[in-house]
Amino acid sequence: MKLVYFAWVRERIGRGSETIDKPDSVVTVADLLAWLAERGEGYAAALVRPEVIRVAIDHEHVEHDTPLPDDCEVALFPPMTGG
Amino acid sequence: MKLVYFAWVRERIGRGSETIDKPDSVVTVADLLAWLAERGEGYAAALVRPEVIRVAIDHEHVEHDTPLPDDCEVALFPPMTGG
Amino acid sequence: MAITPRISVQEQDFDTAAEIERISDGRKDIGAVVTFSGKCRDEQGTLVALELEHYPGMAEAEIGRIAAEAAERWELLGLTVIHRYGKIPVGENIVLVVAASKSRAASFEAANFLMDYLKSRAPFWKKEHRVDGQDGGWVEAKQSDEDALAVWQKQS
Amino acid sequence: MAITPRISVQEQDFDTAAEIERISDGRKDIGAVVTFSGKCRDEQGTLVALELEHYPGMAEAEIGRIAAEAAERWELLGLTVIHRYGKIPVGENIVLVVAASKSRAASFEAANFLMDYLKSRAPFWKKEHRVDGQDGGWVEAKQSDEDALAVWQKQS
Repeated sequence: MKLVYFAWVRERIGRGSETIDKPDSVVTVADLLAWLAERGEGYAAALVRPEVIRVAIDHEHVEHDTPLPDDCEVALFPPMTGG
Repeated sequence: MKLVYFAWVRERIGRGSETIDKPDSVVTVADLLAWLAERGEGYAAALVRPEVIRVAIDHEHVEHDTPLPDDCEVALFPPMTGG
Repeated sequence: MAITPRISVQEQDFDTAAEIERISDGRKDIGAVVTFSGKCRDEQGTLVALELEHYPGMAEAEIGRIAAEAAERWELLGLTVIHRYGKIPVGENIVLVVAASKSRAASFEAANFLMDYLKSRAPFWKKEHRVDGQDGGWVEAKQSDEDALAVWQKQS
Repeated sequence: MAITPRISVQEQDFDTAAEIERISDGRKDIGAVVTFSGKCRDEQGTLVALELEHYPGMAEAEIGRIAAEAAERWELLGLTVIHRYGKIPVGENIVLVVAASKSRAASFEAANFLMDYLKSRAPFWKKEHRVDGQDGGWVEAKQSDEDALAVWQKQS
């Protein structure tokens, strides 16, 4: 599963993207955020308030209770400030 | 008193402007419209439905019950269709 | 303090890009610019042009009053209104509003307000020139334009 | 049938006049063109530029979805959305929406809707470059932008 990060989520985690082997216990987007937060200081800092993190699966916005497909690109980022 | 006419009011009356001596009996805009309508066929055709005629005194929109100042420019025209 | 709007009533066409430049060039405080261009449109393939008659003097004065009211109601950093008169072929510009402000709501609302007021209060009248050479007559005012005005008047 | 919007996510500046031309040139059915230009604005004389980060691929896709929804909701004759990314100096353009329609309400509402949605749903993030060289940090999302979105969602 490919993960991509933007803005301060990217800065805190310290990289723009990575590929992970998703454990079977991770079913939804919320599970993924909780699992990632345990991976180190940068991840913990990025995901300390998971409720503000916006998530897209394969370029589409999703809610945190969305189940993760097996093979997909998951993007994590702060609320958008374009326009 | 100077009178100016626009659009189909101008076309029906047959002229764009004229100067009149306002009789003392003509006090308001409505009086003026009624008095003008008696001046001939063109005027009668232009003013047959006085309620649709818009009026401006010295370049400002006014209602039909507005008293006419002694010396002014009165404009009569149909509802506007600019923009 | 409310800005001084730029008003022009003119026969020649205008340059929308130049008008946007004129309002925003070199400024750092403008975050939003909204333009509205009203064009001469052919309803059913029957129209060649519109002839716009206007009341010289009052046209400028009335647009000036409407623009000044917009500048009072919204925090604008720039406002331009240009209205053409004369014979305007199908496809050409009739009217332009450019509103600039810090953030988007003021520009959108002011431009919308301006157009609603111009339609029903600015002393211009449209006559149709038809493809078949016949007199197309004067365009009739729409009740919907009066209704649009009433909405703003209720809000004021 | 709804029109196909023109979408561009690009680093270079855009030419508003050229985009208006592209939408309306040679057409006789367009009566109204509304443009919205969003510009990089300096809040307190402290800003040099904004750095716009975006999510390549999703930016185009999301703007495309928003534009398609606008084209469904209003009778548009043309719709263009351009959003820049990269370092954008104060005073320069960030975003452009051009909406063309028969009469004015559709263009105004569609452009307004587009901007509200772009602000809260298009994957772009602004970082400040300050005059004093210090890291200005990421611009925070505004609750007011979310609220603007909620109004449209209630209407749908």
